[in-house]
Amino acid sequence: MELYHGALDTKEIFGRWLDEESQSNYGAYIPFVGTIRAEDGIEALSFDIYEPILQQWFDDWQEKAQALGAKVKMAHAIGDVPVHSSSYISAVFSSKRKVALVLIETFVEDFKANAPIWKYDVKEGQRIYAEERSTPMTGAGLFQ
Amino acid sequence: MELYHGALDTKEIFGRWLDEESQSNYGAYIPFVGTIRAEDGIEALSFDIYEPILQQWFDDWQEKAQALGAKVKMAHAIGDVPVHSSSYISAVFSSKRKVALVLIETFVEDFKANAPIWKYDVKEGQRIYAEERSTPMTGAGLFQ
Amino acid sequence: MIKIEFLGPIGKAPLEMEAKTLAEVATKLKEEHDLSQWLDKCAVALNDTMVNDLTLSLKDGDKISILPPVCGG
Amino acid sequence: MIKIEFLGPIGKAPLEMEAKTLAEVATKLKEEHDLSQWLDKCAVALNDTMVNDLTLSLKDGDKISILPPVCGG
Repeated sequence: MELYHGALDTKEIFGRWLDEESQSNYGAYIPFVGTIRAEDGIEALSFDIYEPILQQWFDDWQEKAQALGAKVKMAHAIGDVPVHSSSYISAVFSSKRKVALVLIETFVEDFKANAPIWKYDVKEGQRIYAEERSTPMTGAGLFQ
Repeated sequence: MELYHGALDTKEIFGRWLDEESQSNYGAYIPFVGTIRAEDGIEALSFDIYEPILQQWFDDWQEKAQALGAKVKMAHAIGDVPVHSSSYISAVFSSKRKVALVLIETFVEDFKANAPIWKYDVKEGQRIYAEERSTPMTGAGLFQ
Repeated sequence: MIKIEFLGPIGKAPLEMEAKTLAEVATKLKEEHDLSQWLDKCAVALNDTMVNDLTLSLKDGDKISILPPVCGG
Repeated sequence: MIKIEFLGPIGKAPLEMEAKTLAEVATKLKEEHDLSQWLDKCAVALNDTMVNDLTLSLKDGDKISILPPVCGG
């Protein structure tokens, strides 16, 4: 798991991950690249991350992937990421095409639902919590 | 759609596709990279392609993708591709994450089932049709 | 004349024949012994468009392609 | 002493309190008016592990994290 301050160097990460697994004999490599869309007049998005729990979440997924003979990788930005640049890359490697296709979907969807990352719109230099696009984590409401 | 003689330059293709769509305001970019696995003592795989029907198949998918506000891209190798190098890259761009995740799966699975491409194992310089891994296309048996 | 080409691993030289429908082509191809292992699993294209209807009529110069099982990727 | 930290957009300084169970912490946090809009949609971690059981007992030095709705990617 890799965390960066500011936008990701998408090509460097894609190429390095490819090289890291070039002798691992995986047949399928599926990255998911998330890029900041220009909408609602935002200049950038900004992210807070709570790393200890993100690392646990990622380690749990690595175990699930290993049980399927697969591997997952992930990179995410901390702080401001300008429009049209990338804030998030995850990837699955697997010897089997179908395993890889199912895994990238469940991995990315669980990431959206349960990775401890908070998103803010940046407008005129102000950081505004993206409350309406945010999702309570599994188990939310324990203290209500 | 891009066809190359021999192994694909995976990093060049990934980066160029990223650049081509850098101002298109897509939020999700999912490439699928297929790499030749070392197995059964093969030196390489080799591919025949019938381009006119592959182009039609691809154009039909581009239309389906456009109807969803998405775009597909594809590159494939012709001839021999050595073990541990890439023969196939396809990709989906979409503004919506879920559209992209579903589309890459259906696009790749239909590619495996219906793209007019024939695969051969290369062993000791001999080209052997990969009959057992091949699938009759939709509508096969019309002349039986 | 109708031209028939055999793609990928079939490894058979193109044929030319007279035929008015796809059904007629099918009948004539079944007489070719080196195709007996192929026809039941091959798909068919007419002028580079996949087809699925034996009653389609043919005209002079049409091209038929015989596509064996595929495995791209 | 138990330490409670509020993550992401909650923007509240950490608290310290005495408590023997998570249920006790919940009761005390409900008295904090600036949390009223948050608690029903926040998840809870104990020493950086997500938890889902109010009867868990606590010991001196435990750290509780309050995690509001997320949106990575």
